[in-house]
Amino acid sequence: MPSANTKTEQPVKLTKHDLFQANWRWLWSSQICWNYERMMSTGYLFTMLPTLKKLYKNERDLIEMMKMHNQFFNTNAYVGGFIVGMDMAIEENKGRKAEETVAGLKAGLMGPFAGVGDTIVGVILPTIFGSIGAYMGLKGNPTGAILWLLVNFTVLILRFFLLPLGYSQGEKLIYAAGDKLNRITDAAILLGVTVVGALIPTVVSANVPLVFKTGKVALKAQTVLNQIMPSLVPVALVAFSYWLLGKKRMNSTRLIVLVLILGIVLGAFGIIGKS
Amino acid sequence: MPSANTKTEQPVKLTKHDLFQANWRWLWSSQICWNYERMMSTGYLFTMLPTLKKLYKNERDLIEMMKMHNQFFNTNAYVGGFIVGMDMAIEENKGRKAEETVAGLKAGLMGPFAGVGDTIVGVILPTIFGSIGAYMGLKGNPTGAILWLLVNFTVLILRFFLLPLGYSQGEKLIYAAGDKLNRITDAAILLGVTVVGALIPTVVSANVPLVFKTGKVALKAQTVLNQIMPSLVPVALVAFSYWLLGKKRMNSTRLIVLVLILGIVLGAFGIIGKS
Amino acid sequence: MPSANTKTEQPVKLTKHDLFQANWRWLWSSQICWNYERMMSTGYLFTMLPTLKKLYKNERDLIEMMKMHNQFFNTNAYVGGFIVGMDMAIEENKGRKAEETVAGLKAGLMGPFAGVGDTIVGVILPTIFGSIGAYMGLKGNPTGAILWLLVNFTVLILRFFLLPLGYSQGEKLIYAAGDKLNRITDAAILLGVTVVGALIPTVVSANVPLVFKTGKVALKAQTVLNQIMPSLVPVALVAFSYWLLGKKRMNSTRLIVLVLILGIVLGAFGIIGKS
Amino acid sequence: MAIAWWQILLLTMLAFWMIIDQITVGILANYPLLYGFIAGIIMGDVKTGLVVGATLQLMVLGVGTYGGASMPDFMTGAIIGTAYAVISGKGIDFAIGLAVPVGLLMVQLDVLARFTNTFFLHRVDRYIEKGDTKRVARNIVYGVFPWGLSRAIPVFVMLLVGNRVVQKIVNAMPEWLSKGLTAAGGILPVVGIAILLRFLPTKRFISYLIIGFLAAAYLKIPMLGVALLGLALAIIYYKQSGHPSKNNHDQQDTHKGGFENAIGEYED
Amino acid sequence: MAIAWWQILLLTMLAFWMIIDQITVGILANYPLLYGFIAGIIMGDVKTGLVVGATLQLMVLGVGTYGGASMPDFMTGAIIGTAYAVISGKGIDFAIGLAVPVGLLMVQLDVLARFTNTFFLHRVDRYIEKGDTKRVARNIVYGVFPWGLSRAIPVFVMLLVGNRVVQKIVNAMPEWLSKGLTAAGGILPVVGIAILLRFLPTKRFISYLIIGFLAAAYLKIPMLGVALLGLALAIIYYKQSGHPSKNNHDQQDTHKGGFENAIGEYED
Amino acid sequence: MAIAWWQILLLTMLAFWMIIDQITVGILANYPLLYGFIAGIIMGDVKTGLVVGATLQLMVLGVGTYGGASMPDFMTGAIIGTAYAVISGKGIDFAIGLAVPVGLLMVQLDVLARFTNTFFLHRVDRYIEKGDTKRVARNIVYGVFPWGLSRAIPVFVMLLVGNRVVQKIVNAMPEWLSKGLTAAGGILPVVGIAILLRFLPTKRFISYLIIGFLAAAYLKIPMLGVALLGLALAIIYYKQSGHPSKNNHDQQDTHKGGFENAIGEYED
Ligand SMILES: OC[C@H]1O[C@H](O)[C@@H](O)[C@@H](O)[C@@H]1O
Ligand SMILES: OC[C@H]1O[C@H](O)[C@@H](O)[C@@H](O)[C@@H]1O
Ligand SMILES: OC[C@H]1O[C@H](O)[C@@H](O)[C@@H](O)[C@@H]1O
Repeated sequence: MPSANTKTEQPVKLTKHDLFQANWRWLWSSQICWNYERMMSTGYLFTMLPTLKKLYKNERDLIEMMKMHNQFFNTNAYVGGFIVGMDMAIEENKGRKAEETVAGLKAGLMGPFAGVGDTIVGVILPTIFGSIGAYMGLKGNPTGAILWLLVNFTVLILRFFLLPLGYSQGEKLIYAAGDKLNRITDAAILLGVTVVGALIPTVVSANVPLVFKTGKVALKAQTVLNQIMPSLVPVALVAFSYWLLGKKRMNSTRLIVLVLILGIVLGAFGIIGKS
Repeated sequence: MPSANTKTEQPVKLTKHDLFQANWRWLWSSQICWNYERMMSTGYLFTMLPTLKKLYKNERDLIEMMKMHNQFFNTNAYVGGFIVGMDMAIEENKGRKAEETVAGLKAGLMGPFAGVGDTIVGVILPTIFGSIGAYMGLKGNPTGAILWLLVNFTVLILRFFLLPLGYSQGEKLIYAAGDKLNRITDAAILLGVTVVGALIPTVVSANVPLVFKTGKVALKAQTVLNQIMPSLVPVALVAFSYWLLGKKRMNSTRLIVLVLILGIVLGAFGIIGKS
Repeated sequence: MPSANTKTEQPVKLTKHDLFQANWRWLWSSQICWNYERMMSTGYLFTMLPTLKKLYKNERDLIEMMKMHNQFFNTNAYVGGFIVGMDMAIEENKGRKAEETVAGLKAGLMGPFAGVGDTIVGVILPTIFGSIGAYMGLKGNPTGAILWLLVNFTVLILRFFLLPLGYSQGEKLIYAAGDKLNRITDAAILLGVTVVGALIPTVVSANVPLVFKTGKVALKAQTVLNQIMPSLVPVALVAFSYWLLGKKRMNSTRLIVLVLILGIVLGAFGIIGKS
Repeated sequence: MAIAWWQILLLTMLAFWMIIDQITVGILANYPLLYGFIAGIIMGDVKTGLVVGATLQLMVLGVGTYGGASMPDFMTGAIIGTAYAVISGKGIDFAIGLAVPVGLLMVQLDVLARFTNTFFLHRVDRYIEKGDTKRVARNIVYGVFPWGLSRAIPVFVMLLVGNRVVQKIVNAMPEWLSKGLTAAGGILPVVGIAILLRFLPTKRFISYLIIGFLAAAYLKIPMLGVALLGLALAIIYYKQSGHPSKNNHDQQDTHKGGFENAIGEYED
Repeated sequence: MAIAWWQILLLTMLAFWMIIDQITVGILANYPLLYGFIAGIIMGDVKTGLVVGATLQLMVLGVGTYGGASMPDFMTGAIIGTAYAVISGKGIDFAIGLAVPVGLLMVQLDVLARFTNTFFLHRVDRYIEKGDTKRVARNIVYGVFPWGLSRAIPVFVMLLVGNRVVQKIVNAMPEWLSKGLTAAGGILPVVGIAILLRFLPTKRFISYLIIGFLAAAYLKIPMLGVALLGLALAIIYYKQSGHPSKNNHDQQDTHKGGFENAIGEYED
Repeated sequence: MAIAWWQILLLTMLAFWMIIDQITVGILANYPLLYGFIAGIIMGDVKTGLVVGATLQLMVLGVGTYGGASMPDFMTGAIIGTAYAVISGKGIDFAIGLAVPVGLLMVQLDVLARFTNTFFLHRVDRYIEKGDTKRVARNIVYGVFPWGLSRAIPVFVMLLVGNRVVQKIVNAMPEWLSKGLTAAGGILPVVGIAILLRFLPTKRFISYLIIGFLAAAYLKIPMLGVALLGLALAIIYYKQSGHPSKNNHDQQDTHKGGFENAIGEYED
């Protein structure tokens, strides 16, 4: 892709203040208008708004880029600033020409960052400090809770370094061979997919509490399912939802209603339980 | 391999009926003349016979192809129909020119299909339904046995879809780049080899029940062997048999006699036991 | 690399006796002047000395090659003879032209051979025969000890086959495509690195025995660390040492003193313990 | 003890802030322990707040809102539970018995809030078309209200009507419904994962999905371990997708390739 | 109770069908439970048949005839065991005590049948040379007799001579022999695996053999898990063995390559 | 029983040989069991020697001197322990109680010996420059003295002064020091591993470092298993780093490539 290396000299340069402002906006807005249809699209748009206004003086360009940035986006808010940073570096250097590259980058990286970010922020940190804090809290001792507050403050401060880091990485990548960005994105996706694969049995908790009895011998449905494969029900549910999402009239809003109803009905009849 | 893309227009076309007939024959004949020398070669030949007669009007061609199809072949009968289907598609389109391709395909796929098929049909299904059925049967309840019969009927019906599936896949592959078939075969072999690697410790059961005593301290031979590697004896036996099969005057018939004698002798002396 | 295939006909040929002599010297000298600065460099040089004198009649060549062979070298002495053998084959055929190749080969292979050799000779063999011998020894029975002596003699004899093996492999590689040697070295390094990765949690034993108490509820520091990752302390220590070794004024001598002091201090205060 | 008006006010504000905090700065995040702690301070009984919060915390360790799925709202549960435990003096078990069903019922309001914001999204679309960046920004910020009120209103009402009414409502919940809601809560993360998989090039990397699954389901490797494995595989992938001839040569200065590198130039 | 002649006939036919079923339609397959069930029906005591079959079934769960290796013939065991348990009225333990050694001894006849068919194979070879497709077909079908008779004859004889004689023969078997046969049964699958490995390009894929072994032997991953792992690795291999430049581009619609996609067109 | 002068002499020689054996022929290697055995023979009480050696052996199973790290010198410990157990007649526990601290203290002398040899290294450097191969060789061999004496002298002295003095010194060691030395012994292998990692192209193969770590730390696969895994991965790497088109063709004789095989000719 030879065009990838063609740098158009744009007079407009982003300053440190621009980066900080983006960081600040990302912090407060990324999920503020979260919705099932496009999840964090508005948050991303809100974050980029000042940058867009600065870079695209032509109104048509501005509108098109706003549209692009209001497409489906969803990632872990704690680490997503990195993607914004990369995006800013690329747009600063290549302007609207980079529209497709940026769309691809966002679509490619959001999943991996969600997987890894959710794991660290949603699983690892709370598991550690939550267990310390809860152990102490059960005795009425607030030390653990206060420690946790301090950790959360520290994490908050650390979040301010991710966007500039993304920005500087993005700058480097622009000068790198055109296909390096793709390879990095691919590698990141690979990591993300691996983590998502592990999320299925970890995060979804469902078993089949049915028990069949013949005389004294009882046969637990879950035991038979486990003989086939561990976490078979979660896998089946994910596969079913994935397949449904590919159907024409299905979208995330409808899917969530459907899964909710399904869960309540199957749960009420005792066919599915939380493991 | 440019020749792979050269399609010779052959007027003879295989019909749905031909596919069904092959399926039927494969079902009844695949192992009917099974023997240690070439295992399922005759079964394969019998299955292909009507197709061969239809395709090769020239008697020399017919004889050569019959010879080729009577070479060593062994796979899991439940899933092997798929290979027959691919073969039929290729021979229909390329005729005798495909002789070598077909021989390679058969040799390449029989192992993987054996590994995967034996696992599903020989290990997984009986483990599940066998345990359900046996649990119920111990109580004199025939439900599990009847359920199992129904499952077996279902599997029997499903087997009728595999050969046509193989046929349609085979047709697609003919038009694909010549090396795609090789890559698929390779990938299938890889899968098969992985499964066979796992079969060794799973299916071969042998340990060394010898115990050495010095005063009160007893040392179990198997404990020491386990410290080296789990399933060391099965691995050693497989390696030994594999090596033997490479010897000039050794064949499968002799090997089985040898292993039988070895097992009886070592077992009688208490050197090897079933774990 | 066409030059790799250019064999300079050198009149000097190494004899079986030369190989045996090298083996003998390697056996006795490889670690005899071991030191923290270059570890087994002198041992390697001493081993190669007769060969060098035979191959390099020109004094300058001899001195340069002695210098090269007195660079840092460290591997497992039991299996390191293989590397010497390969080296001898290459130097015999290419002379001083191979200086860089040999230096690369030595640097590349010493690690993997250390990892694999230490595992077999330092972990597996003593675990097996040590446990047999110790069990018997505890009862005052010398059989196990004597068995172990015999095993060690056998190992000693086997060591005499490794150098000639390396030599013949080295000879083959010279005629192979130039990049095969690199690929083999790389593959060997890969294996070595994998083993080293496993050595970290296996060989380094350190935990944090601190216990925090709040009323009756006690929280073990190690439990929290384990929730993050198993073997976290060993990993952190290795990473720290690795990083230190990259510092300008740090060398292995200083590092060992530092780790010694660190261990004594942290151990004395009960912060780190042997797990 | 009767609850004071300023306590109702503070707890309602805490509830409003609770969901905003989660989706922004993450100081109290979605951790029941911390809300029990703060509610305890407001109610003047830190210990009760901590114990209630800690108990609920242990029920949701590692539970999160992955991919937009809702989690049991034990944060609201901790606020209500602590408040009524202190008011009624009926102790921890009473608080937990109240907090858990409240938390489960609140899930429905989380879903509602996430629905409602779609309204603002479509307004944003309209103003983008007009190039009206101000109104674009403003409508995005409006999202704060569905979020905040979805927690503030129920907490305010529950504190106002008194625990007896709350408990009646909660007790009226039939067993099949609570079983159903529990099951639904267990499988809801499925949606987020399925959406993620749709937006990732899953088919292309299906192998790694399987490997991740095997690692967690069969080998019980915890998340960080799987992430490390994924990292290792990602690096291998990255190196291999580069120039094939490269593997052998980078960092190997001693090896000076001629012929092969010449070929390597045209590759990849 | 004495056995009726039609019962002997039916059980003999069942034994004949038993091996044919296994190698063709697989309705009763090689599952002792089902043969115990049918034999029970024939003998007019379903319950005994089921218990005998179930007991034997649990001994061979997941045991199969991989790569042409023989398995303990507990199917015949189930038939004989059920028949004599009903006739003698000596109960389940007696039946099992008879069925197990019978099943082990019958292994030798399975081996014999598999040997015998070589005879027909060589006749087929001859008729191929002559182009006589009819006789080719006919001789293949003849294989049905060695198979079927290898089971039918011994069952017929055993039912005819009476259980006392059968038991005497069985009891005469010395301990070393039964130990030896058991050990031999344990290691026989080795042959099938070795043959498979000879016909697979094992050396080329030795890595995956090791990986499969490690997964099963060290990590105790069950077969389906290993097959999933193999599938993941196979897909990776398939994608990588394509043209190397491909990895980066397929399915990435946002990325519009020029030169590389032009090449990519011919691939996959 | 009093120790004879020839016993002191023999044990001192054994101590000298002990470290030389380890770094050369490895007959007694670094195995306390064998030194206890030999010391027992010298002291005329094989059984005591064996038990002392065996006890110490069990404490260091699989412990080695990886990458130049020192291990507890329980070989010297076994010699001293056995000698004094026999002399004093105080039994095994006394011997172990003496051997363990002695072994830990001796670590410092191992470190010293490894330092000292640097002196000869620099002399070797000088003589290389002069091309004086004789002196090069001689100075390398001198390394035998720091090694041997580092064990021989302390053993000689300890046997000479008598066990009461030795024990006093040992007892004088405060608890913090013994705890500290134990901890230091546990983490010393870190140095060797770090040096190894510095000399390996670790960054390039970092993925495999992680994989090896995961296998051992998370999955508890023993060393040989990890080595097998590494072997499998190394073979895959080796095959892949060849020309990419190769994978599909080698060893597939049935497939007669034209163009690709022509290229393939130069490979492997
Ligand atoms: O999973 C990624 C991301 O999805 C949604 O946006 C929310 O559920 C977040 O909490 C989560 O981090
Ligand atoms: O292993 C493949 C295949 O080998 C032989 O043909 C028989 O043992 C079959 O039962 C088996 O499925
Ligand atoms: O680790 C490789 C190697 O390092 C040093 O040379 C010594 O500790 C040896 O015992 C060891 O084998």
